[in-house]
Amino acid sequence: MSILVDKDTKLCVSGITGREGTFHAMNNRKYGTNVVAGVTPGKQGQDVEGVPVFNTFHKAVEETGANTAMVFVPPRFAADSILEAVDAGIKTVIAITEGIPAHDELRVFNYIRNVEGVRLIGPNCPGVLSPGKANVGIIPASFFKEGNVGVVSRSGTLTYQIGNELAQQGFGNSTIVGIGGDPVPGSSFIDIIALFEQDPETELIVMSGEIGGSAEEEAAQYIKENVSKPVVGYIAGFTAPPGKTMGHAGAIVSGSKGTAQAKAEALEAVGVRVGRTPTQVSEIAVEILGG
Amino acid sequence: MSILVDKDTKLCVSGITGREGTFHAMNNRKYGTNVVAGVTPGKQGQDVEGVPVFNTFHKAVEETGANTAMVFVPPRFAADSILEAVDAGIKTVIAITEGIPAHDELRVFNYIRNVEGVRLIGPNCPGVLSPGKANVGIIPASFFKEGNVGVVSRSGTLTYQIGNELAQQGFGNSTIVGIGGDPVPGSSFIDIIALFEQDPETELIVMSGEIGGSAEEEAAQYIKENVSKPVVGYIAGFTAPPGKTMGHAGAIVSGSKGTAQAKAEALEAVGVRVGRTPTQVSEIAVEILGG
Amino acid sequence: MDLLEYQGKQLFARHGIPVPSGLPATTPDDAANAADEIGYPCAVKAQVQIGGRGKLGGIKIAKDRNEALTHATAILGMDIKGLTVHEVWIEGASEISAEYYASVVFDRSAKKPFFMLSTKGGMDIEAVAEETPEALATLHVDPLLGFQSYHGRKLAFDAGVDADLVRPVADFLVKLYETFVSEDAMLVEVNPLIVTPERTLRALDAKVTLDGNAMFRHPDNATLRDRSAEDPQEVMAKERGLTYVKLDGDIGILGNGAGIVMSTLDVVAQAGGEPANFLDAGGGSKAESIIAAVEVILSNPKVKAVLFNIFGGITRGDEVAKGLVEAFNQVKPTVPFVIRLDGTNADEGRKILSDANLSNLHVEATMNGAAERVVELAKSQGAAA
Amino acid sequence: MDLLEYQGKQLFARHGIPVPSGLPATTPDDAANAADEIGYPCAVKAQVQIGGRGKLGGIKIAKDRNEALTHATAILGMDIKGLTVHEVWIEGASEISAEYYASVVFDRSAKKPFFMLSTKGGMDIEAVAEETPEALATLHVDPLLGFQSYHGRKLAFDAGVDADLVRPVADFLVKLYETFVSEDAMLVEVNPLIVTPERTLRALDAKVTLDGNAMFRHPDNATLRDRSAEDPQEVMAKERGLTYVKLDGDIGILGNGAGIVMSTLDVVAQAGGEPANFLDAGGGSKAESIIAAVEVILSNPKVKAVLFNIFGGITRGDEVAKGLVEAFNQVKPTVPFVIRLDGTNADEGRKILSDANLSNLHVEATMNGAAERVVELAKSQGAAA
Repeated sequence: MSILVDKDTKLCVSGITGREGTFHAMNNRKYGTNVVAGVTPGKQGQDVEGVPVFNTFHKAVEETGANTAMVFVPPRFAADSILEAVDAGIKTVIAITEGIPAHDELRVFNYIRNVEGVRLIGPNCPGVLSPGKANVGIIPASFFKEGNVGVVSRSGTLTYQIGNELAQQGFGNSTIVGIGGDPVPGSSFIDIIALFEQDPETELIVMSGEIGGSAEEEAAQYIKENVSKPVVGYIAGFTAPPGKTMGHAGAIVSGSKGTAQAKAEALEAVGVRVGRTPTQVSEIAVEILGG
Repeated sequence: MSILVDKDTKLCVSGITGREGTFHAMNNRKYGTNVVAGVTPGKQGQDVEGVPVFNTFHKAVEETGANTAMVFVPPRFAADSILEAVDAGIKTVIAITEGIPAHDELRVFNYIRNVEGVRLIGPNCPGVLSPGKANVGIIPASFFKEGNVGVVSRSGTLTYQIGNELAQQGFGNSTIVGIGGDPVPGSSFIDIIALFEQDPETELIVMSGEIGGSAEEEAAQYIKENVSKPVVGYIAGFTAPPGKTMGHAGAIVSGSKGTAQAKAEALEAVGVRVGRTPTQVSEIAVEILGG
Repeated sequence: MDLLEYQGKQLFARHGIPVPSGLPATTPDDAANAADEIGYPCAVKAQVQIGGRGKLGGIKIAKDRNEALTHATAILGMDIKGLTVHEVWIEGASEISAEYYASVVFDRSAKKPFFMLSTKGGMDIEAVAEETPEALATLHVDPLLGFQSYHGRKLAFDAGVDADLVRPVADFLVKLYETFVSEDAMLVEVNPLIVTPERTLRALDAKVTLDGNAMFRHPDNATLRDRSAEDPQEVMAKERGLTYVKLDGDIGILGNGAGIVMSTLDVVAQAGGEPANFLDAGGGSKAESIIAAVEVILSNPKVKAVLFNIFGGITRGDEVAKGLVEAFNQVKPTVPFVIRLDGTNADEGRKILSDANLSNLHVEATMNGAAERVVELAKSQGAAA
Repeated sequence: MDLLEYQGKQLFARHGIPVPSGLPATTPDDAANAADEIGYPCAVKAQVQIGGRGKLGGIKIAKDRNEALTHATAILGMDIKGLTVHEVWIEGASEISAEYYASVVFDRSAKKPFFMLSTKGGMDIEAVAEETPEALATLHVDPLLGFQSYHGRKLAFDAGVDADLVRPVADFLVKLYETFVSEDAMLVEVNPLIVTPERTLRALDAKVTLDGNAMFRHPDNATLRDRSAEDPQEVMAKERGLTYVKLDGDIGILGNGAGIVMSTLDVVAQAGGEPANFLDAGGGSKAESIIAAVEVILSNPKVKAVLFNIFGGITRGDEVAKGLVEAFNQVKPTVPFVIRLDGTNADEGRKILSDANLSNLHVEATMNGAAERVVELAKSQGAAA
């Protein structure tokens, strides 16, 4: 097993006819993901290397049974595309787009939290990879193999870095989930950790956080109360100066709360071991699971 | 037992310091309803014949444990008052106010349908009476006594008429619910019938509908699939000319659907006997329950 | 409140919905002057809230001032399905290459705004729904989320709108929704929504129903009137805060609450009578409104007998009785009245009536009994008349 | 994007929030002319996005033109906590009978807008929260439902606002929320929100942070700038589409993605080095942006060594390598570079680098190894310098 994406995934890509959209959709298909459709308004009837394009998500779902969406459209159209996918009945929406206005994210999130069974990953995230099963997004899949470590991370490249460190120690991954670093992510650490807790294949959970916000502190509380599997943490941004924006909107230190130190302490207080470098994370994993 | 209001009701009245608000709040209290608080912004610290007044619903709930709200404020303030009551944690809101803008009702309804456990009765309704237990609203309680017939009606005075006909046949009522005739009622026939179905005291359900909309047709479908107790129907408006507004916004006949005839037929098709006059309703009740 | 076509178009224009330019007129001369200003050819359109006016001669094209004058003279004052034309709307004639249909209504069942879009415009939408359902696209909008871009695209694609018009139609629908929400409308309908030879969109007709309960937010709209639909009795009732609908029969009806009035109409009809009106005196009816109601009911010369059916909740029986006594004193009705009085303070009310000892007033104990009595009285009056 | 006080006030004024009238000025003469226009007494206020400017001499009251000139001369160009004052704002002095505090921020955790209102204005709100929490009222707003009247009343009553001001404060908060939403703000803060002796409200200060991602909806706002906070390197980076933050150390850092850059800073610090900057070249970094990034990093004269840490996803290692080779050709750096290249097309990238045979470029296999190497190189450079 794995979480979110697997062999049952039927992917519909919004923005498939764009340059990046085509590239990554084809890349995902090459990996083995079942890419069944694309959506680009006005281009119904065309296809992208054999993947049929539809005007609307509704039509795509009707014709192909798509159950997962990847959103790759420019930021000003992304919120609309996510809502369209949800309205069309898609339950797993993975939004890669970076730079969506925060108020758009706020509206999308507060709307879909009332829609039964829908899960949004991202926006501004690298996607979800279940090695050997399916890759939805831009994670460079060739560096990862099947295994028992679940990874959830706010940062894209840091995800690869940590995944790679684990791989060098011989670990594979059940699923790697980038939840994105935006102010209002569709899924939080807690949401994904809860899925890993339920996933029989996952034996160790690695969470990679960063400065800003309080998602890591909330995750610590959740882990204490609900998680039986071992969790290893990593926090980026010990050296970041307070009050400076670091690219991710999420990476703003506000007062004492939100610092890397506070987050690491919150996790350690509930028994989560926190690596100080990506390499240390993999070393801790060896200690927990054996080499 | 009974539904919606009973001896556990702790009522907070919004608009209690208005003339009508005071009159009916005191009337309800005289009947035995536990009126614990009132809300009028700026009048905290005052009392209305011993009932303490608060600035906000939140304060009223905090201080008195109010669990039910009656909204009696003018139409332009009513939607806000309903939302405030819900935000303060009140689960049963009974809105008497007539003349609330339809778009306000639309927003209120679509908001509270996502708030767990909240039930709105009305607006533009006479309220809810559980004879012998509690009266919340403007139903003239002295005409009704405890018993086993549950009544739900879109129209206020028609509710009294039908309740009175039943009383003359010796029947009492578990609860009498006026759901109101506005375009977007907080509770539908279906919602109330479902409660009566679960209520051990109710042995017969009387529903009184009228022309316009499709609430009665939907109720018929629901009854067929979900209701084991006998239901007697009544529909007003056989003589109403099509296309004319009859006071209630609900009473607009649109095409063939929504006529009294169509509604009566829909109910009869699922085995609900429909009285052609209020008197007939009580006669049918006698046949079903025995005189 | 139903708006006239031109009032609806003015509302549309406020929200950026393209409409032909035009001017209203209430006399043939004003119409001809308006036509001069608009230019020729122009359409002279009867302003009545009823479908099918075109076929009945309510819309004519004028090529010059003379024709504008002739058409306006013919149309002003004409009767269209019972409505008198008091105003015409003069607008530039539009060239039409396609006719669409678009509307937003209040769906009571789903409790959401409901959109309809069709590429078969210019005809009855119910017929379209029946005959070519594939040309009719529909969807609901969550009122908290509002109208999203994809809603517009989906409607346009589903209805089969021409590819070049998908985006303009979607933009049009955004504005239609904005009008619906910000004007507190219960219905906005554009039929036909035309496509011009230049491939632009234009609302050639406008049907708008506003929510009377929301008029406090729209003082401008509150002043709009549709004189064509104004029955003198209904105007009189409205001014007095009563809900009155004129019907064809001879038995005047009054009750407190729409439901009980409708039920009373039914019971009177079952007893073989024909109601002359629907009159809801409302909850809490006071003496003054009872007097006003009696005046309104009796202003209809067809009325041969009157039935009051009161079951008091907020309404107090003694207040109704006082009002009725006072009305008898002031109006001195010549037709018989039947009253059935129940509910709050009914005993006091019945005592007031019995003390007043009014001739021609009959008190009945039940609704059915009162209905039978009033039918009987109306019939005997009819025989007498 | 953080706005200056006066930019925030202009935004407020657009939404009907009462602010003192004022004028911005960049020279003492302009300031004096502005003061003449505003009238005396007036306040001369340094425009920098940092708290406590009053205590540091950044706000002065002028009684006449002479004083205005003197104060503006003193304030313009002054350094306030590392920020240079390029502009002053001249506004009419306000009489104050009470100071409140009001703000709306984005709550990431609840994922809803969050309101704070306090009757203890004019001081640090965190101190209020700690010392007199009963004077601080807070609540969340559902962004789909929007700000309701009761929200305003509840905040005002809970914060203990004077009875006569409950309604005005609630109205003020409505406008504050409208500003927050319609301007796509991440924060709007008014401290102090003053009560004048005439019992009216006025925003005496304004702190507004706008969402850079939403600027396409606000072309007017996109032109606003805060020159006081502009570091020349940061301006240069911004113009080239790079996210760059200057730090105090001597090791230039570049990575692809904010997370890996932050992690790189940490690893360098752990290896005993001091980063000179944060630079995120972003996903999909192309050759041109690598060249631009090298220029930005090296424009900081403190930099003694540079570390590139790349783990390619969208970013392709060959593109990064090509960019770096080209940058070496164009910029001819005199400080050593360390690069760690992994991920997509990393092998191709490493081949390009090795073929180019650049002196002063060190390729490392791991992030930790690269960090140690660059620290060592910076230290040896330091000794050499």
